[in-house]
Amino acid sequence: MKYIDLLNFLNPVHFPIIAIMLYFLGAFLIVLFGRNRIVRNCIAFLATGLTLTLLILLVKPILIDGGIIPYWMGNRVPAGGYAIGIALEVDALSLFFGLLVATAVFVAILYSFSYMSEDDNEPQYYTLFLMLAGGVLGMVFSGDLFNMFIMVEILTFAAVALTAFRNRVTGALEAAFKYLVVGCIGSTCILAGTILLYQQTHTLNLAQLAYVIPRVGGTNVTVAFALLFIGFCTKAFIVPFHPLAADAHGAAPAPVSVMISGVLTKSGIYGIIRLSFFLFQTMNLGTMQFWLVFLGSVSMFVCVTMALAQHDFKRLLAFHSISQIGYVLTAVGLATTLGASAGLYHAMNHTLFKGLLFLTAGAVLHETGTTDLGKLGGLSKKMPWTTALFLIGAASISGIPPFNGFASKWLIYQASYEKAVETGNIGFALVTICALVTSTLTLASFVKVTQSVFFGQLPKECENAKEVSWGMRLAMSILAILCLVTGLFPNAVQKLLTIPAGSALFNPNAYINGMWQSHLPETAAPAVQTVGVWNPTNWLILLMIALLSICIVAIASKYDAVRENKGEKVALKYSLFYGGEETEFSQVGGGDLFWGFKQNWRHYFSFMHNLHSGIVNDYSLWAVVALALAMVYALIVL
Amino acid sequence: MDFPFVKEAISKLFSKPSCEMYVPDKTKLGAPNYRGRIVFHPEKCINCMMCERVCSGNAITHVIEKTPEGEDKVTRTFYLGSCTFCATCMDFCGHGAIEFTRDYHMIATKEEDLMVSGTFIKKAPVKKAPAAKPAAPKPAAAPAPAEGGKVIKPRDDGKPVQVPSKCVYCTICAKKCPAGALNVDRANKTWELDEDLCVGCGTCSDACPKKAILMPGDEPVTEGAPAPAPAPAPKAAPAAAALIQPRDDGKPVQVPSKCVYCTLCAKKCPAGALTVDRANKTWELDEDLCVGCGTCAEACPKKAILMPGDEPVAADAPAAAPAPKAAAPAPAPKKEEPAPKAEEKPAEPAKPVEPRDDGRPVQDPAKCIYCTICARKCPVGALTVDRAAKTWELDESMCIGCGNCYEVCPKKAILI
Amino acid sequence: MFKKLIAESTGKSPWLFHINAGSCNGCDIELVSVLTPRYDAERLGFKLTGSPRHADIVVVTGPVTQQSLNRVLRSIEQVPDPKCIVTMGSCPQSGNVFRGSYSVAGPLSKYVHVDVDVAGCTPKPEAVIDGLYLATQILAEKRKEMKK
Amino acid sequence: MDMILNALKYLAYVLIFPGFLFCFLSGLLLCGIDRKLVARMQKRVGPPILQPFYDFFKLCGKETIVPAAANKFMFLMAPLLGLAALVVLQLFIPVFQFNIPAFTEVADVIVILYLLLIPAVSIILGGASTGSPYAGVGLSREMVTVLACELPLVLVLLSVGKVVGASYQGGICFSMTKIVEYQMSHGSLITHAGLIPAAIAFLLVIPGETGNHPFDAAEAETEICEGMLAEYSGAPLGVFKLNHGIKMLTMTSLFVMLFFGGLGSGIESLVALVGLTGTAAHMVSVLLAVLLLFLLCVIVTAVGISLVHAVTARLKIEQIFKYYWTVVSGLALLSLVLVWYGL
Amino acid sequence: MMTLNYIASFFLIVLGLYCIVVKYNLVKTVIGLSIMDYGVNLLIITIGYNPGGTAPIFTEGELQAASYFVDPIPQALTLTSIVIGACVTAMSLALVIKLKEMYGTLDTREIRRLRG
Repeated sequence: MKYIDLLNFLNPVHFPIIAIMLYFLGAFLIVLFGRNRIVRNCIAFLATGLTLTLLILLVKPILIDGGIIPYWMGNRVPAGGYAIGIALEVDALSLFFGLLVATAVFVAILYSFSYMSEDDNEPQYYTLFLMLAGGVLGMVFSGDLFNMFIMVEILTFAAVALTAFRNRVTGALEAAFKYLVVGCIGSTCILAGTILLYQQTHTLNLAQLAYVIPRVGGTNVTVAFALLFIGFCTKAFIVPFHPLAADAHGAAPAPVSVMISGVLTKSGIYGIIRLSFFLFQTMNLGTMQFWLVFLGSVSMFVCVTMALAQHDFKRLLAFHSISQIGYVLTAVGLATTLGASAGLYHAMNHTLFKGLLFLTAGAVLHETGTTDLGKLGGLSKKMPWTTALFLIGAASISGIPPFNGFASKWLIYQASYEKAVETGNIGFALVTICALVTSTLTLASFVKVTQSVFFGQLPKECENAKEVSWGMRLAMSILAILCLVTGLFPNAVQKLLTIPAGSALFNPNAYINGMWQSHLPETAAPAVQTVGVWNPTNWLILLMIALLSICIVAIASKYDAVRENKGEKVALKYSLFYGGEETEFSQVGGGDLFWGFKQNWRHYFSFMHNLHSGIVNDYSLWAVVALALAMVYALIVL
Repeated sequence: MDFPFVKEAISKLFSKPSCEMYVPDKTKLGAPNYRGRIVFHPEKCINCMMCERVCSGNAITHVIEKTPEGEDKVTRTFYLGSCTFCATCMDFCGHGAIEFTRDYHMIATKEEDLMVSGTFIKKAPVKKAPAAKPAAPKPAAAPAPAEGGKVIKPRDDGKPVQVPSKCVYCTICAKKCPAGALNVDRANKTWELDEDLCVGCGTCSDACPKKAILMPGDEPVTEGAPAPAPAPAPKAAPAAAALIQPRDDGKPVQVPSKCVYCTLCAKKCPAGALTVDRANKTWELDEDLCVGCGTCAEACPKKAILMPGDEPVAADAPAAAPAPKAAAPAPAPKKEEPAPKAEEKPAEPAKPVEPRDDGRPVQDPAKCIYCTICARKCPVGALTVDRAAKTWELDESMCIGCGNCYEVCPKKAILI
Repeated sequence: MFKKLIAESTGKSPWLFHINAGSCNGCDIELVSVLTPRYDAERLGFKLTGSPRHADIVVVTGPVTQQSLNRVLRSIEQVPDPKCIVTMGSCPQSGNVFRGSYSVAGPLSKYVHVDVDVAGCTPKPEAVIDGLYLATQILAEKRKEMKK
Repeated sequence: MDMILNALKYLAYVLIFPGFLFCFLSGLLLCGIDRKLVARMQKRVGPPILQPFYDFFKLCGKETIVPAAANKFMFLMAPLLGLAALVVLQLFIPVFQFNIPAFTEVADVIVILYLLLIPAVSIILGGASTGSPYAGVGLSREMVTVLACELPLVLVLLSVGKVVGASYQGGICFSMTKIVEYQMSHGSLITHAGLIPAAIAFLLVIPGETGNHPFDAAEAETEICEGMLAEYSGAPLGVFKLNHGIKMLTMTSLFVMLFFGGLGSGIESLVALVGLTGTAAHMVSVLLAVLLLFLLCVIVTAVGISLVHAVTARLKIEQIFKYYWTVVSGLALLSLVLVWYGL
Repeated sequence: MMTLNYIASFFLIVLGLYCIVVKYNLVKTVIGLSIMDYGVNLLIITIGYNPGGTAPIFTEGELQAASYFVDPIPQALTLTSIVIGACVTAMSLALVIKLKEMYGTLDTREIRRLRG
């Protein structure tokens, strides 16, 4: 139709579709030429790297200038008020999530190069991996509800297949099957919701839906909302779908875990945000805020307590993943600009630190062959890099300043408490308290991991462990540096990324306008203002000054004049004190820690343990009950 | 959760601390009767080894060197680092050569600091015995045995000699002998000394109720003389018709009017020949078992047992007449006088001592014989008894009111 | 100045680590009684610690049984220098009444250098304070030697 | 030139006055006073007040043994990290109206709450790096104690934020400076009826947060050999003991600033009354303020730490948790509800 | 007639869910998923159906404003959905085979190594 100018590819308008296609193309090419290892790695690297570059190039026009890029496949611009073609629309929110996806995928691919090198069926792995990435990116950029459904299905299949990829691992198949069943219930919900919306509005275009739905209404729409909401909750593994995530993470290879927690759950969150802020614009209703905040708070609390009771490294991380998603949902559900930007900030941080943690878990699994906390210990001497990187990740997720987890959590506290004071509703204050306590519980469970895996005593089985290869370390280091950077410059991050993205939530008309070139009145989101003060850079400088000066004083006074064990054999003096006993293996870790806490909560813990029965029927039942509840709630309040 | 003691803590904050502001001080001594650093008096030691034998911690050792003169130079060492401070050695030492002081400062940086030792030269048997000590008394003692037949002299090698005429074969000496060197058969009336075992400590001599064992330094005794006792007998005879006469077969006789049936005699009897029933007020002597050692008479607090040689006593009334000869006549007769009708009842002290109501003991001075048993048995060392000065003191701050003293007092002179 | 402060302080804050090497508990109780309000050794800076790594003075009670010998030696070895070893009561000095038993590994001085013996069975609390006081002086001297 | 002078000034702040030297002296002194008070309450004479100094210097003179199983860098750095974090934390707490804006405006109460975790984390890391099983048990208990203290602390801070925020835009206020400012004009927060339970709760949290008796299950020397410190010796141990002292100072001065921040309002007028003006007046009033703060800290220590220490026996770890999450949190929650509904 | 379709699709979806929730056999669970899928497909087709409409296939010029035909979009969606449904069935059956190999059973109550 149109003369294709090669240079035209450099127009940012094409970047989104190129980005998505790069992933799928890469997947396709690897099937064809993936036999050779180098070719395979090059293709994967190029596909992910180029995508990331393209998305970074989009930051300027979209996030900073506030533009919106619509893209009609095949240049099928809507005619007659109906959009028939397939559309992409990239606004600040989409791009924000897209960036997260691209970063996580890039790092995970880097990590996979060495991590997966000992597995067979490597080409299939990369194919599935890139399919998953493309699915998520496509879902995030899609301007079309049905395309979102298709992408959700693609990513669900890819995720299921990747979960079962190492099918000799205990529980991999089981987890995949459970995920498939409940995930399909969720997908079916999305499809049913989509079609109900279509029946009412006769369109599938998101922008058009966003324009039409508030003006149509009706029972069908309400039911559709509930169906879509539950469908996206399944993808985000919000309670009551969290056992699926736990099972899947436990069995999947580490980079896949990064994808599931850092990317796949984000797609669910994206869906929920798109649904409730744009399509239905329900988020100014107090009842819907309550619904989201309630779900988020329950998720963050239930999952963190579940995590405390776990004795498998990856399973524990999986529960934490959902707990952090609970934070995101809570913050977004507050429906204030501060809350939304805090939530998105936390979503970003979650991708970074959770990815880092899963990668370190993978490194441990790679070297020792197990992730059971009871069988590990004392790896810090064998794997100092991994330990340091893990500590950064753990500090980030537990909200230890100056890492990124603190910055976003702190904003969430501010946002929720501000909301509480604003509305005079003490319930939101309880959310603040819940969030703060959850944060400490998170710290507790990471102390447990630190002690059980990296410190404590080295068991015999782990003596052959050594530091992982440079490739893996590089991947982890990238994430660690990002954790630190995003934590140290929260203002810059907010200004550059989260506030534009967060403001987009409150300006659905801009989304509609961007797609349709219509001229609906746009509402500028209220400016973000925080009442608290926190300046991590200043604090860090102070800490560094203090630390340095203390170190200088210490070194001057021969603080480092220590006695160390020389030679291979451990002299009596340098052996550990076991109450006088000879060195013996008495690692304290795993489920033995935090008895004092668990003792007080034992009924709760045993109840939760029985609840998570591991039977797929039970989980399906939860899904059905959640669906029913959501429908009833939606019908009552909407 | 509650916080008890808050009030107490605040009040204590403003009161004087109850600390003993102890700083290391060499001059401080332990509590009375504290058994601290051992002091050894080598000059008193006779090297009987009793202490070494009874020491549970093997803390006592000795080294014997031969001096050029052929004497034994004995060095006895007490290693305080091994001592349990049980004082058994002190109790067993017949000569008071071991003393426990109240000095508790037994701090040492070297092992030698904890050694207490003393050196003495054991009297060589051949030379010393005749030369030094017995020489003097011998002339004085000489006249007595001259009258009798066979004179039994103490041996000069430091070992005991039996005086058969005095010996009642009560076996006490054999029982007491630390070395087990004596073998006494009561039935056959034999007394044998194992010369190899005997260490010449003199315990047997000290223990003998009849003074029938001679040690070096004792006066020789003339065999056959039936003790100087019988002589006074006729002197007492005319005093009253109903007199209770001592038996002449060497066995004891009870004076019912004096007897309080305290069973002390029965307890003390080495041969177990006495059966005393306090309830029924009976006093029976098994004639076959009795060895006539006289322990019962000595033990009797009321002097209600007559032995050969004692003066006869009026059966019904405690005679004032025998006063001049009675051993301790002073308090008893005076109190008995106003109540002559109380035939069977033993004398009660006129001025009864009331027991204290705080559970602590009270001494009955009338009964107390200052034997110090109570002081020794006191677990906390609260009692100080001085036999010589006849004082009995109770440290009330230390006394815990356990009643041990009451139980051990042979005279029931302590009231609780 | 720093060195001077250290030298000043060494004798003023002796921390004790107590090892029971098969003791009858008599000495153990007396050692605790040293810390009670009546004697209050804390006013001299004494403090009972739980780990040999913190200790300056190791107080050993009991006759050092075979079972405890290695454990005692290991614990003593783990005490950082300057350290001072104090035997409390007769048992660790000689074995006392348990001497010669098949289960007693003999006096402690056979294995390590003992700095101070506090004799007694059990020693009076005052005597314990005496001994510990002497130990602190030894400690200060040892610290001086260590510097050289 | 100006910049260099400024830099030197701030360095002096960090190293000398509200910073390292001040923390070192007053922290250890507070520790000594606490020990003395406890001893006196138990009718003992107690150690000399300078005893913590003796302890610290003695430990500096001792040999530092690094166990063969330990991670040396972590082992040695953990105490220093904790110390630095505490010193910086102390910079954030204003001394009545006198604060160094560059520092106190860096952080608010919630941040302080989180910064308080760093010393705990440092001791946990240090202990864990040795691999000792005692450290394992100890860190588990330490973590549970931190967890136990967190809930009441959060509730207290939220109540304070609500009360103070009433006079500021946004309705909540967590800034330390503003909280003190508010008290200068409205009177100390302790006079606010709704906050009295919160003050009591905070007072009860202090010993738990500092790991003092009876909430010292984490460092129970008789059962788990001082837990995380079991393998520490020499100077690092001394630094940990110093950290403990500084943490006491931090917690008590935080308490003073939160609830008695208004007491310092008279200082400046008092100094003016004497007739001093200019720099001299400022110096004198700062000195007075510091003295007043320290005095109040001592009183808080006496009531909140020493008295509690003297009259209780060590709690088991699950009792600590239960106690904080029921009794103390209940008090704090009561306060929040009272404050919420306008008392 | 349309109402019957709606009722049938609702019945199929509920039947599928019932099957998934209640039946403890893996194969039956897969059957339940398929039934649910068919229910949704039926729903889509029904929504797109206009009674009396012609097939939406027109050549150039045939299409007029008055043309009455069935909505083609839901039909396209249904095709996609059927394909996806087939994928689901294929994939889950593959997993069922592997599960049977590994666990030796098809009972969901025994396939629960991951729990708690």
